[in-house]
Amino acid sequence: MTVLRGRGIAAVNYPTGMNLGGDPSQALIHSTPTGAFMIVLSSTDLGQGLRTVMAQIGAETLGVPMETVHVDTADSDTGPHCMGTFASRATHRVGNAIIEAANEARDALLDVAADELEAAPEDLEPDGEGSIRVVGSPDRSISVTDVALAAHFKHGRTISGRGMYMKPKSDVVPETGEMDPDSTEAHACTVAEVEVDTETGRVRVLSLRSAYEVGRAINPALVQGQITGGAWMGMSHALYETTAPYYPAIDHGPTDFNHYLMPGAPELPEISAEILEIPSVNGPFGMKGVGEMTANSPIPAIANAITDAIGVQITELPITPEKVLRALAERDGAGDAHVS
Amino acid sequence: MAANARAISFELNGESVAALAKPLETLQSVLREQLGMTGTKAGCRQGGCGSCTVHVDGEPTLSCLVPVEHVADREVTTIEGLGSAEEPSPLQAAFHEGFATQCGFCSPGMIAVASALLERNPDPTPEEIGEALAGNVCRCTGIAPIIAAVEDAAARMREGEEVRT
Amino acid sequence: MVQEYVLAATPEEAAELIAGDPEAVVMGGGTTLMPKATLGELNGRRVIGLARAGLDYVERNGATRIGAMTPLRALGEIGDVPGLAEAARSIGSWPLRVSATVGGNLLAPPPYGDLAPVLLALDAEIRVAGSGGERTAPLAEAIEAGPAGPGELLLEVGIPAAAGSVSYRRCARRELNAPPIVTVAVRVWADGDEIVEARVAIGAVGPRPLRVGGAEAALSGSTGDAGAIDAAVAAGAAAVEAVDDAVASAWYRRRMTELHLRRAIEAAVAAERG
Amino acid sequence: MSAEPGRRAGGGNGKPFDVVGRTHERREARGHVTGSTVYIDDVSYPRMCHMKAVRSPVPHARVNGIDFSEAEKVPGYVTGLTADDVPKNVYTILCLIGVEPDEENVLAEERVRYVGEPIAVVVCETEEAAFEAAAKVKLDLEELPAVFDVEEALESDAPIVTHWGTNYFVYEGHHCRRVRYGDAPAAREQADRVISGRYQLSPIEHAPVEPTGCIAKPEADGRVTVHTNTQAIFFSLDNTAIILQCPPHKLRFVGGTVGGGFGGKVDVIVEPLATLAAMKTGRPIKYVYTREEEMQVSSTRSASRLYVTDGVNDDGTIVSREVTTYHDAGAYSRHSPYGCTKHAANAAGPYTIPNVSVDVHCVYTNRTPSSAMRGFGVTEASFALEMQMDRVARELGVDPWELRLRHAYRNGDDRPYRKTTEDATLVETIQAAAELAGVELSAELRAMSSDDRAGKGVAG
Repeated sequence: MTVLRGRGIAAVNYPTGMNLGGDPSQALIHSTPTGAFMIVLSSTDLGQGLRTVMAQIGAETLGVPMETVHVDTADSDTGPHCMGTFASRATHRVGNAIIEAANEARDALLDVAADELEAAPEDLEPDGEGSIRVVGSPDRSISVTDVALAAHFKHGRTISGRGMYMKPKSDVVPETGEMDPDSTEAHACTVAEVEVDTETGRVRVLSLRSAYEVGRAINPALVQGQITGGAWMGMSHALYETTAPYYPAIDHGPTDFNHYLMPGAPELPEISAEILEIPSVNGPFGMKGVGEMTANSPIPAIANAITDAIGVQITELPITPEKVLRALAERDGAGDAHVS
Repeated sequence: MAANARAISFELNGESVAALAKPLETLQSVLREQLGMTGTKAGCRQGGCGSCTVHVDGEPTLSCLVPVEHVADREVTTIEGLGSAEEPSPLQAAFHEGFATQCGFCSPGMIAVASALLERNPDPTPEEIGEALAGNVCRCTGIAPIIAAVEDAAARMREGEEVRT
Repeated sequence: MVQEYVLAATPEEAAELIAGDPEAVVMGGGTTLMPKATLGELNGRRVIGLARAGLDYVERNGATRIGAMTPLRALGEIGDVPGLAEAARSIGSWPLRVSATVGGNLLAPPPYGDLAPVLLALDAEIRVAGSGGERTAPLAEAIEAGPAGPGELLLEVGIPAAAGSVSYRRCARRELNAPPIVTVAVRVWADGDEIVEARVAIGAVGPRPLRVGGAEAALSGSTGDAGAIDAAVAAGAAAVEAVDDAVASAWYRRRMTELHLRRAIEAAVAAERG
Repeated sequence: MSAEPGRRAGGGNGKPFDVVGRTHERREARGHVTGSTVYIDDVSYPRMCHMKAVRSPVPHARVNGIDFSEAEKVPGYVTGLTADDVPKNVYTILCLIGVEPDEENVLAEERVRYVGEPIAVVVCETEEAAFEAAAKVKLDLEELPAVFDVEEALESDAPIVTHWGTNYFVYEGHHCRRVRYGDAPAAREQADRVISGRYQLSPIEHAPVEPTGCIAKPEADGRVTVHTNTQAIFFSLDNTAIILQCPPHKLRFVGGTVGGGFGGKVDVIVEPLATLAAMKTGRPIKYVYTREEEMQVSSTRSASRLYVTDGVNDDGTIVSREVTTYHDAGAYSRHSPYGCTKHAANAAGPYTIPNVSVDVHCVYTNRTPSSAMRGFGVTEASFALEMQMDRVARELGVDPWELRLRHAYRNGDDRPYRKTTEDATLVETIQAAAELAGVELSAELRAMSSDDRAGKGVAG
């Protein structure tokens, strides 16, 4: 048995958001009578952690404890419009909308607190722990709950805010392709190491080491979750997945998880990542969309590592053991052949 | 309910239950549709994703492949019987705190298999955990966080044992 | 909806029910049939179940007798029948092996049915109940004819005490829980340097598992030398009718058949030499 | 539209509270691990019926007849729907943002164009009855020649998939989406050498563990509540209202908890038919894909084919890049017109190359329609271009790190789509990856930055 080793790299960009038809999302925020904050959206959580991240952005902007901020998602009767969760856009669009809504709600909160504390609103600040205090006078403060109660039952005011973020539509100039297709771009660079068994054609991915530039990791564990899951999915796309194993023929399409192959635990490579944070100009707290990109750089990095190992490029996905064996045969028969 | 339905009784999460089942109705269907135990998921109904795994007499079992007649008078444990939000099992706590769940659809099945593993092997290697979970599909996490969570849960359970003894 | 699900309480009752209703669907562990039931494909059918028929047993008495309803999970615990536990554990996942049975695996359409090559290499026999009573047949013959016909019930697999050394190899795209591309089982027994006899069985490549007589003949009487192994591999490669499916093409299956057959023979010979 | 500048740009307001930037537990995790999170499959109503589709077994055929007579005999049969029942049966999902023409049949009319295309649906009291009834609907199909390859589909004698006579989507009068920057053919002519590659992706499946589905429930006030695992609530609601030609305020869509999406749950396939059946029968209707439907009928990622031709000088400079992409939309375009535009923008890669020409053909074939999938448009470009960069590096004998770092786009650079870059960070990302992987870059490469394009850059 001969095992060849190879290393490959790939560097990619990934746009945040989209340009078609305008790309808006809205958020509404209001306080309950006792000072909990409801963020109402029609956005969806696919498992990436949208609700958690939106609560963080809301709590940070309002200046109230995270646990008093609730996120209600995806009821068209109550939630304002959102284009949807795709195109690595949700955190960027909805996060910006929440910042706007939270600023308005916070102004209302401070206005009422100012009346209660007999101070000017601009002299007040939330302490992040459930109270509003007068800057420089730590003994003069009032709880958010008391402010909310006063707003509801004494002042007849709502503590609420409306937020909207829209990337205006960018029509493409048909002759030149001039357009503004996104809001910002995240980046990734992956270094893959592989072993190729020249008798079976099997590729073993030993490691995927990547740097991801994400603007700002609003919740580092959730970003890491996208990275680990994305690296696995990218590896899966590179080596295993297809709905048409005999493309372009449509025969023998898999219909179950046994035949739609994805790597399992024994196939897992060592996955390590460095998260860089260089704030974007327009993302909430500088963030960039990271959800989709994490699956992209592993694919060409693995393909390039296979080339490094066997000396010939295989340029059709997925790179199956059969394609590896055929490429090796062609290489040995026809020199440094390009095999697809 | 059709005339040829039959009453089947079994023990579910420690309590006796009875269900009127259609012939060859799956345990999965009886749990979800009749008994309201919707923690047992239906990801493929082909035996291929593991999201419907429950314990039958302590063995991890794909409830989409088992006619409910086969569990008559036997003990069935679902995710609801393995712990609760108030009192999560060490596995549930480890999955929660270790970010081993994203969309969450595979989690009940993963935890069902992992708990059967830890009952038999309190200190499994990552390879043994991976082998036990080979029939459970997760599309979100990349598997590694799940294996780490099972290791973490095993450690918590061993520490718990030490405290008690 | 299924018309009726009848669970036989004894092997005799099962055989009687099946013989009395050849139209009925016979169900073992359910891993193949339950997804069909879910899709309504058994609607209106009468289903005879074997789960309570007393066919879940492993008896040891020199020979090993395994009831057709023995789950693969239990087979995976049998440590001293060479290759058997290894083959059983290579199939599916742990929860699947709790439901999947020996009989079901022997009757499963390819590429499933990983037990057959090992059982063939071990000279297994099957016992079948039919309208004319019980019969016993070598597995190799039974596979040619179809292990259990309409109205018949597969009762048991018998494995004689096996001489020699066994090597089992399973090639799949993924290490665990993946459909096989090829499954190979080889048994050789030697007297000194000479291989007295050999069994070579291949599964998952084509329409049915098979014993390769030409390969066995090439090895028998040889010293397991390179020439004999080359001849055996060539015979094996010639015998298989490789098919395309979602995980491998016929081309790749043939390549892997040659490779894994060679490796299995080499391993069995090496093991027999100690 | 936005708050006053300064109160939102780049970071909330005032001083930070450290809520952002710190790990917090996933809010749903407790529900996920205890099995108490409610997904759409966990919603149930009394008298709920089940819907299943009757699908084409062949890739291209004329539909001459649909016969429900045997299906109607299945115990528990409630009703069946065909194209005649769908108020606006021909539509295109991106019509909401002005994409034309309408071309996808909600239920097939005179032709089916891919294996699995729905021709009718049946509604029954139980799910297994619905499966049986669907299997018993008899189809009279006359098979037609089919085309599965993107380039064959563009040949003059290819079977035509669309109803307008060509197998490509038209972008403002052009047969493909184009990007033109500089003069790539001329630059290639002048270049020391030309390096080309062909790159092919496979169609792949999202494979979320939770299948696509919905439950439509008629309410007493005449509205319909739809529990759905769509990734986009209003997008699904509005498209459903268009297909059903009903006022959108009659619909309420509820969801938000999705068991994995990856782009597969933005297609608006199940909701219109379930809602229509709920309106017709007055009963709650559940329509959930089987795993087989998920694998073989739901949209795939496009099987894109890319041809990349670079004009390269011996000093290691890429002076031109020409990309021709054949994006396999399958039988209907769905999100492909948008994906091709996104692809066109990114088809030269994250590199500054002075002359770029991109043609992206959105091609119809008799394959399962492709649509959005995690990264679509860009994944294809990244795969092809990063293999191409290695090909260039190998042919020139240049270090692949150096080739990428030298060409990585900088702040102040124009992208081929004529947008000036203001927050590039690729150089820093590559440098960080090299360090993580233990690769020693030269001092010159380490000194590079996204702001080092002297004389051109905007201040960092």
